[in-house]
Amino acid sequence: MSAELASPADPLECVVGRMYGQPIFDLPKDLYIPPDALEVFLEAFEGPLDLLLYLIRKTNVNVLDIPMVPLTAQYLEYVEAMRHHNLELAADYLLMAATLLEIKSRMLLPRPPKAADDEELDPRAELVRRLLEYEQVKLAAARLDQLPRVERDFEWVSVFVAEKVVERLPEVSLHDLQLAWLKIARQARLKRHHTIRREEMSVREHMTMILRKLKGDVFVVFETLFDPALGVAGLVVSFLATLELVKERLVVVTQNEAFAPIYVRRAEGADAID
Amino acid sequence: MSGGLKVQTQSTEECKRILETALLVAPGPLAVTQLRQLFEEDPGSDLVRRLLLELVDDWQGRGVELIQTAGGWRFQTRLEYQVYLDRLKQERPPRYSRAVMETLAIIAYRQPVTRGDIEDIRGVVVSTNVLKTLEARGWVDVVGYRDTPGRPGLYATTRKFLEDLGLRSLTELPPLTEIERIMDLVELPKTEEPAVSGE
Amino acid sequence: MSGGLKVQTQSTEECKRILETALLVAPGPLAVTQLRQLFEEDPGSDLVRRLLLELVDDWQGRGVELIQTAGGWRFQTRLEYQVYLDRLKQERPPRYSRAVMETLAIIAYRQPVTRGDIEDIRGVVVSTNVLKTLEARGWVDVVGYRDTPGRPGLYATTRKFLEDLGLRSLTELPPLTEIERIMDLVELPKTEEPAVSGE
Repeated sequence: MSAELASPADPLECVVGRMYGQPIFDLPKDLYIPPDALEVFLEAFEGPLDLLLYLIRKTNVNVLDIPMVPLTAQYLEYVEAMRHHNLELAADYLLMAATLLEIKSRMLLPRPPKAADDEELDPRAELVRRLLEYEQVKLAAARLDQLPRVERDFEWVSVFVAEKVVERLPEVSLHDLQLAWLKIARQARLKRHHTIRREEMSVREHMTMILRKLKGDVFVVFETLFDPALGVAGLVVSFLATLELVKERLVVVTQNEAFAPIYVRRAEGADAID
Repeated sequence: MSGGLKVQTQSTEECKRILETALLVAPGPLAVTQLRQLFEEDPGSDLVRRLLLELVDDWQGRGVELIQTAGGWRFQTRLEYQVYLDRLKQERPPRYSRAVMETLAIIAYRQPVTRGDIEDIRGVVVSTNVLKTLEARGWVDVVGYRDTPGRPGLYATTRKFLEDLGLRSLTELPPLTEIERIMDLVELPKTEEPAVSGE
Repeated sequence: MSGGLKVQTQSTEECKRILETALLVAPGPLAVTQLRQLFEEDPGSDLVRRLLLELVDDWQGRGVELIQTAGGWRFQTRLEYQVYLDRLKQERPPRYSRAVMETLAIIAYRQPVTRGDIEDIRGVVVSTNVLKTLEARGWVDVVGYRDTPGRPGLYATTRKFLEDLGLRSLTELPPLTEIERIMDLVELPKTEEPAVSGE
């Protein structure tokens, strides 16, 4: 067992100090810590494992062959110092003290000859495993902290989106329209109220066109309702549309005498004159 | 705390890059006085302004432009790109209610029709909102009034309706005969089967 | 409703401008599949990828770079510019205690882990605040419950954790290998030494 643990070590030599760029605490060569600094000193440790790791690394002993006697003694001195200064001592520290004492005593005991072959392990093995696992996490945490991190080391680009406030309007497709009519027709059939007439769409379109031309309370000369550019078929459809409008009493056609100009007017205009 | 190079040793090109970078990440517009704070040594407002104008030029023809607002300078997207950016939004497109769609279909196929006609066909009262929705969209309007008591308005579809649905004329609407054929197919079991089983 | 030009009529240069604009405004990383949705007609992933690599080149030497993170592509500032950007900040970004960072490391490297697992490894009680800090930052969350008494929550890192650290996946975390080698050495005495000492 190495007795190196008690020998003073330069704090800069310890692993803790190297990984974090600077020593956590400028530890005095002996165990004496000024009372007002003890708290600060202990705050630098994340728990008993961290403190143990510090004590081991500081003296450069082999972590795989920890000298339990001096380590336990040194650890207990820290715990005692903490108690002495009425510092709130986490239960974890006391638990570790008990563990260290137990390991130390087991190492002092002679090994039972039978069990030694198969199941008896080095009493320190579990402690070593925990220390190394913790050290691994500690180093990983330090490296994780060094990774470039948003807001600390870089920023996300976020350009303002200029938007015209446009109300999103539903889109309607011909298929939607078809489906709507399908529902209406089915409904109508079920009720048998209505027979849906099949009608030339173009006639109804021209009815609308003629009504649009008749906007306002004016008489329009009959012939002007017809656009020769539509061709014969178009003219026929326009004429049919006019007849339909008359039939549905949507327009009024007037002619004062035979061969006089024929005038067309929207039906509602008639009220005003009557 | 490496603290950046001094302004003297920074090229104006480097200053411009710093301004650009700050403006690209800023959550809001940055005033010239704020932009001057970016540098260890104040480059002065004249230089900052000059570089901002250079940046405006540099960003010509891109999807993003540097503009001056009340609060300062900021990068923002050009409106022409909104159509693309909108596609990234996962919002589902709004849909019209069944009442609106059926009313639209009736007006489209049976125009000109009064509200009463629509109600007769649908067998339910048509709410004013339904017609207002379609009028506001610019898809239907009143083209006249029927000479019956109350002189109800006659609704018809507009040119905008045709344009928005990509039609050249109403004759390009799916023919009703076809729709009814579909309907017959759909209804076949309902109407035919009882007859078959009844014989 | 002008609906953008078709891809065929869009030059690849224009496509690149659209990609760039979307990436500059996006609140998070954009995956290639999302970027393809920008266009009325899908340009295909090959073209999008090619243009992304072109954009990476285009932005060389600027304060901002286009990078690929866990969720996709994103523009972020180069580390060298942070010293300038920090001068505009009202508040410092949070610094995390060793307790927070060690807890994060355990969750990152050993996930999914319970609070008990974390306490076992660190040898101290994990305060609720530590986990709350990490959850509030959106870096860890509970992904399930271990089927043991008390059904403790299992913590894992989130995609935001990867994104905020500029990682594409957990495999890009700094490797633990060196210490694991030491751990292997530790196992050796466990099995070998008793035999030796038993002689």
